[in-house]
Amino acid sequence: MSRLRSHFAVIALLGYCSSGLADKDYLPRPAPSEVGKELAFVACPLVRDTEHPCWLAEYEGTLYYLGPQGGSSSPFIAPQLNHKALIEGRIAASPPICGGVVLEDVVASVLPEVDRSCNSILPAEGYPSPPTIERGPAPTHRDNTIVRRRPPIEAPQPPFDERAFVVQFTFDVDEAFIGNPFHTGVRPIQEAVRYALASEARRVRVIGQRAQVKLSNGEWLRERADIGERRARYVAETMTRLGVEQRAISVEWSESPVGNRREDRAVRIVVTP
Amino acid sequence: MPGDGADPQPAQRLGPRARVALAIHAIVGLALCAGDTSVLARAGEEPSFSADSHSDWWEEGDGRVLPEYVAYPNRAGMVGLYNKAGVTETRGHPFFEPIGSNGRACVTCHQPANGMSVSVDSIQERWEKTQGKDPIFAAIDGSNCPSLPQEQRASHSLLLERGLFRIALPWPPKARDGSAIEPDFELEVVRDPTGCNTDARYGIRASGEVSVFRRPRPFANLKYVIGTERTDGTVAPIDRVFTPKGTATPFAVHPQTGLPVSMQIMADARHLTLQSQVEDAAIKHLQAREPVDRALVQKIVDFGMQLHAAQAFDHRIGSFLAEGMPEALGPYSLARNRPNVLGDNWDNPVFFDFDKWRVPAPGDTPEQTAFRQSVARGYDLFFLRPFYIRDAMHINTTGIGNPSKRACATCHNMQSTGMDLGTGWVDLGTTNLPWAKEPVQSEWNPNKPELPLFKITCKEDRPQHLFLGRVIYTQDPGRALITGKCYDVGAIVMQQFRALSARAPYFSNGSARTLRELVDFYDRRFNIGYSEQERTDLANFLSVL
Amino acid sequence: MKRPVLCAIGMLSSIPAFAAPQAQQLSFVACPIMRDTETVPCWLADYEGQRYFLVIQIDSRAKVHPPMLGHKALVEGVPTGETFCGGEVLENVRISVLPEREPACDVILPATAEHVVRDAPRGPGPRDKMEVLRAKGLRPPAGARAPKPEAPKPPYEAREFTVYYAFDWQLAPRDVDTITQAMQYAKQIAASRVEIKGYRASAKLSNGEYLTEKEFVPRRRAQVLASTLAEIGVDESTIRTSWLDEPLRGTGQQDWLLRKATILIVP
Amino acid sequence: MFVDQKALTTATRMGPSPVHFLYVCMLLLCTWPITISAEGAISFDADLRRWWDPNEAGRFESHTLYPNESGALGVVNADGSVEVAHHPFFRTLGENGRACVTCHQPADAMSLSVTSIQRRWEETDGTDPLFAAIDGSNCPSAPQGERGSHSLLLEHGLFRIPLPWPPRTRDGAPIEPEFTIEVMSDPTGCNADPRYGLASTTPMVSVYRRPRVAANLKYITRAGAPINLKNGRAMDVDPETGKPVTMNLLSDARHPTLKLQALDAARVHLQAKSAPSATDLAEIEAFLGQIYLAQEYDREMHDLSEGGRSEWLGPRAMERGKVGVLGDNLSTPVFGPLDQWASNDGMTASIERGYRIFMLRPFWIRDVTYLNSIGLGNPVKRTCSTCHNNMMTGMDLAPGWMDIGTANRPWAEARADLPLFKLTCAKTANPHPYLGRTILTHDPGRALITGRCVDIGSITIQQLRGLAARAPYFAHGGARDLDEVVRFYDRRFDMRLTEQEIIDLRNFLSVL
Repeated sequence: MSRLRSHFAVIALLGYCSSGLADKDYLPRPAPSEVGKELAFVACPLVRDTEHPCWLAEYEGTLYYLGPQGGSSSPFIAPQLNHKALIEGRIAASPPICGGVVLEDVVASVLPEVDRSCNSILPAEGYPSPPTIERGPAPTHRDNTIVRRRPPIEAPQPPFDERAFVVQFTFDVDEAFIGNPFHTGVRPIQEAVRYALASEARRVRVIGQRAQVKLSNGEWLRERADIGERRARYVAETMTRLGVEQRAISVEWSESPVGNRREDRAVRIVVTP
Repeated sequence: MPGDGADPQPAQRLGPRARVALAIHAIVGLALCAGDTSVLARAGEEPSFSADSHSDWWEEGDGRVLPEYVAYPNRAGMVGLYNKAGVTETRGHPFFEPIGSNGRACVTCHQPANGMSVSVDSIQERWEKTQGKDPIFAAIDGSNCPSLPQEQRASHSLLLERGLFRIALPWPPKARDGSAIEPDFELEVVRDPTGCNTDARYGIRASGEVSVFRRPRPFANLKYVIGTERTDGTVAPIDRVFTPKGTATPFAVHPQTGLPVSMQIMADARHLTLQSQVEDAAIKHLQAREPVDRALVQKIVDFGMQLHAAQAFDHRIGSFLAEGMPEALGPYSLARNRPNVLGDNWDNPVFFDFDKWRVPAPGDTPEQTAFRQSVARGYDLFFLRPFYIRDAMHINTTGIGNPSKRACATCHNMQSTGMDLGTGWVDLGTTNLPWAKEPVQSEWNPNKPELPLFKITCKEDRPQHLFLGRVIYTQDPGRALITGKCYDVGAIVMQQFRALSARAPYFSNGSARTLRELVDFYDRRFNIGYSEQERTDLANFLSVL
Repeated sequence: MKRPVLCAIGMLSSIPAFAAPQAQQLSFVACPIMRDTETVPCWLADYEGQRYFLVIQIDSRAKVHPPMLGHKALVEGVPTGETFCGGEVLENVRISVLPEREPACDVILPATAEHVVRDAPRGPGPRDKMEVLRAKGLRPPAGARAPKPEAPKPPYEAREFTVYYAFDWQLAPRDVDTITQAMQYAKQIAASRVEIKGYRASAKLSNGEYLTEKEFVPRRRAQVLASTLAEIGVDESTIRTSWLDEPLRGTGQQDWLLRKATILIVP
Repeated sequence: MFVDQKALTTATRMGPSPVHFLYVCMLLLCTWPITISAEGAISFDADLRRWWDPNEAGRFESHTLYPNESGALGVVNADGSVEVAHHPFFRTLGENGRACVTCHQPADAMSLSVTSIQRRWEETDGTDPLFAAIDGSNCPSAPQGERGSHSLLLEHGLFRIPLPWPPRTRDGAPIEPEFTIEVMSDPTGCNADPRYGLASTTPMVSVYRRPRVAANLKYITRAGAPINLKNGRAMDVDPETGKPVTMNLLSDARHPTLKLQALDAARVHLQAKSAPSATDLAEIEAFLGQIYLAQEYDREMHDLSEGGRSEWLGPRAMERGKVGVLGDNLSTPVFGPLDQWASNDGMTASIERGYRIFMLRPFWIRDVTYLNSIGLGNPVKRTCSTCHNNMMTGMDLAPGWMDIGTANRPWAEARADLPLFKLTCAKTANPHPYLGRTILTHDPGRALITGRCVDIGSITIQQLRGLAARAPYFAHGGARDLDEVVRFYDRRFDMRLTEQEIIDLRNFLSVL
């Protein structure tokens, strides 16, 4: 550790040198006026090889910190090299992490097509690991003998009314695949299935939505035209395989974007008992 | 395990002494005098023992006589040093005497037992023996930085663990006339574990010098390095104006004669002649307070030109000096053969042929036959087996395309040494990320990075590194520290493939501890997919050169 | 199988392999594609649904050097109607490796029995023995060396040398012989002035668009050439550099002739 | 000849002795098994053959040791010694003379090693039912009886697996695939064959794969979650119980249960004209469900099931072990707590270091479908145990198919002896997350079952048990020994392992 600290000292020292040696291209601290600003941009993600890696992306000359490497159930789902990502987040007031201005409430939507120009692993460059790591690169220290399962889906109780469930997706993604947050993604499908089975639903409407987003540069980015249909078909198929009768299910979708928010990239399941 | 010549399980290794005993026993059938491991022999004669009882290490002003031929043990067998000039009196000889101010002589870092380089094994032994007082550990470059507390092992870790000396080079670089070169890129220190690039006295800002860390190269077989037997520059080893590197770079010319020189000296080809290398080493490494007398410099150069080093004995096979050995083996082969012969062809194959070793020799044990055949297969792999050479600046830029389906011998093409005949600097990836070996950054791994890391940012209007672009992270910019060119970042001049068993670790940054690790680097770098047998064969082949 | 052989040989030796057809030159920017074969790989590129054969891997002596994966290439050449290695052969092909990296250019097609490259002058392994190559007509007979050009005699005249570049390149590795000749002439006549002028150009692509070299290119061509000439022995004090900022406009025919720098040697 | 177990463990430290003789026999001859009596005495029985022929009479003992180059494998028959004469696992069920045991040999960790295959060829001159034309040759239409026609089996231990194309759902309905298949090279001739190929009346894709270990199955066939968290899709269910399964059987998870696998194997590999009876299937399932195996002695003949590691090594540990435990953590590590492996002794110290690397040494895992694609990010800095996370077996607790590049170019070694397919994905499909829409592969793996582009080249992780007994490795048999396994990962993920680390990992794998 002491040697590690001395690296930081060196970097700090370099920071004070006025030579070209350590001048960074950016000053990674948000201007007070920027704090709280919502950002949405498409960029190649970058990963930094700190002891525990952190994820970054550059937009208009500024490097932003997105979050730490996590597990598949972490709040921040890391993006993918070899893919561009739509980054959405809000500039936080906190000090910079890993050399980047901190974004909070970040969603990184991995765009499905392969883009080999996204291929940068930055060296640690003396930065410490990001804070709030749930899980390091080595095996987790948490005690696995203590069962920490998510609460089970409770058996639905009557009275059974019409109920809606929302399945979230990342941008342009039509199933729980590359970078979809599972902890919010799949569970509503299971809940809907439980509810439909328990209430012996007459009708299950599966409504696929397509959304759009206004980027920080003013441009609009729309999801692919058939995304609503694909999402709906995926959810309907999964519900069928989990035991919901196919004839009860109606698959619907919207072809034009229904909204501009992250939440609009979704499938709504409406169960009518 | 047949053919498994370099079985690295420590438990199965004999101690060096035991092996030497074995080896010498095999040559002359005599028991070994304790403490004496050097064996003397004249060409074609039975070796005999020297009477005095010195260790393998040559101290400064040692005073021993260097015989015409001498052999020293190593893990694979013995390295042989053939001094074509004959018996040399070393007392008073400028190569052997401490001609600088720090007690070092040339021989300190160019040890006969280490193929005229110096191995980590020897360095470690010296530390133990002298508690770190040996002049090899001189603060100036035998420590991670002169400003560190010198009595601590940790301050010499790069030398002790990887055999690396600090090389301080002017930044920005200077042209040969001393004028400053405007580099094509910005250099930024992003990691400085030795502290020497940011040091108040030795750092780049304070001293105008960048510190990189490199292995010393063998001071032997030098006619292959300069491309001619003449050292006065009157013979141009190269009949061309431009190097074939795809960057339209001219060959540098000899300062006196104006004739092109080989540009193969040092990892970055910064010295055009052996003389200037010797002069510079006397100042930089031996800390001579004033330039060494020209006659003495010439004496050192002349001495070096007579030295031929190669593995000369394998503990499974016996002496390579015996009749009927493959042409490439042993130091006499290097003395006998011509420099500057292009070898990636069937007219003059790089290491001649090993056909004799494809079939059992009379009286061979099965183990011996297996080893010989393994070496012959290793040579075939080197010479014939194609793979995709890819993204290597100064190789894939020479007109063979990227990638190019070729064999090892495409680049390692100089007969007898496996250097590159056409100015051997190449970015193989040994010092540039992403390929350079970096310690895993993890709480579990106690080894933290030891080498500096530089960020290179190329200027918009300058030619970039074709395969790494405009932003490059590197442990050692290599040739680019001399030329200031982006496309030279990480380009390191290939070394000769001789006496390898005597001078581990390998690569200019000492990143391959063993020959297998050297092979594994290529296997990863070019996704070759060597089988376990092929890996063994290649390591065996390299071990006998 | 006759055609591949001819083709392979035609590419690299100076023997003109094809009679000049009256076809239109194609110019396009594409990712090169490499096809592995049992021997050396061949290089292809796709344009408008058609696959073109560019060159096989040989060595640095080859007349046309292969392109590079990891980079797009500007391909200029005349389609011949012949096919080889799964692509229509382009004659007089010029391949400019574009300097910026393009990681998406990363296709290696596997070797199949369908595509065979026979009698490549240089295989993936070591070069054949000279006698073998000579027997195949791939090397000049032993001892045959081009005579050295005679030293010029006074009165000397001004002579211009033209160095050609790949698109957007500042270095001219393929034209070092021209640079050498310029240096030799300047030294032989003890030139009083060596005037270097850098140019840039646009290439007219087959789709009608113009691709223009970067703004700094003419200046850099002149500067790099000047320092190279000085390094190889031309008296630095005699060298003058200038450059034309305006790009020369391509026509879609042999536009590579416009990507150049000139060296005027004045007695 | 009986020797004391304790004496065996110290064999290497002693001079010539009966024990030493045994050791030499084990290492050099490798022909006979050793049985261990209830009292723990080891018997070295020259009469028992190492190879099990179908319909052979004899007993399958409760605990048998089979020597291999790395020591000895232990096989435990937990329900006790059985007579095999009429046992459906050991009996011919079909037309071609094979039994289940033919390709699941106890000495080869209930799989099959190339060493055994080669020896069988020598001993029977290629007439063993093992070499049956249907899948024991490169193609049934190849001239049988010639070595060259069985080269994939003889050299890489590969059996031909013909799969219908387009794929079918479990109820037989065709699935519309997201990609087209083009055969780029067909060295076995079987994909272009008029009778067996893609253009035949029953179009089939032939791929070539190693048989998997039919033991330690309680870890593999337990109940699964309803949804596969890696792709958000519903898991396959056991048709008998309606409960989801783990989907970790076979390299492509095409069968949900052992019974259905046995049924299919009887039809395809044993060429049974009629399905085995329900009793037979139940008996096979019950038998395999209680077979446990693991390496029991290391190459220096240390008893691996002694001392601190006894809960993690050897077949008895497999029998006792808990199923379904996630092991990529320090409270229930994959092969037990690291301190229980601690050793200062040459070989065992190397094994311990190997285990530490497996558990603790991170590297950049990248471009792996179903690892990087499931929310961990690409790349992710993790260790071997991230994917090999099931305690005791080192499989993936979740459905374990991933594309690590053993089958897909550019990482797959160019194998001239295997078919090469070019798969082109429809524009409307989700592309393979790291290879895009045009993929060259020797084996599309899971995608041959699902028809989905993202599944191309994904192969289910195998258990890391009994490895020393069953080289070569990977589904395509491309790694001849454990060094080559380790070095595949070293190349694939640019791990930069040192020479010593490679040796340590190999030694570690050899004792599992």
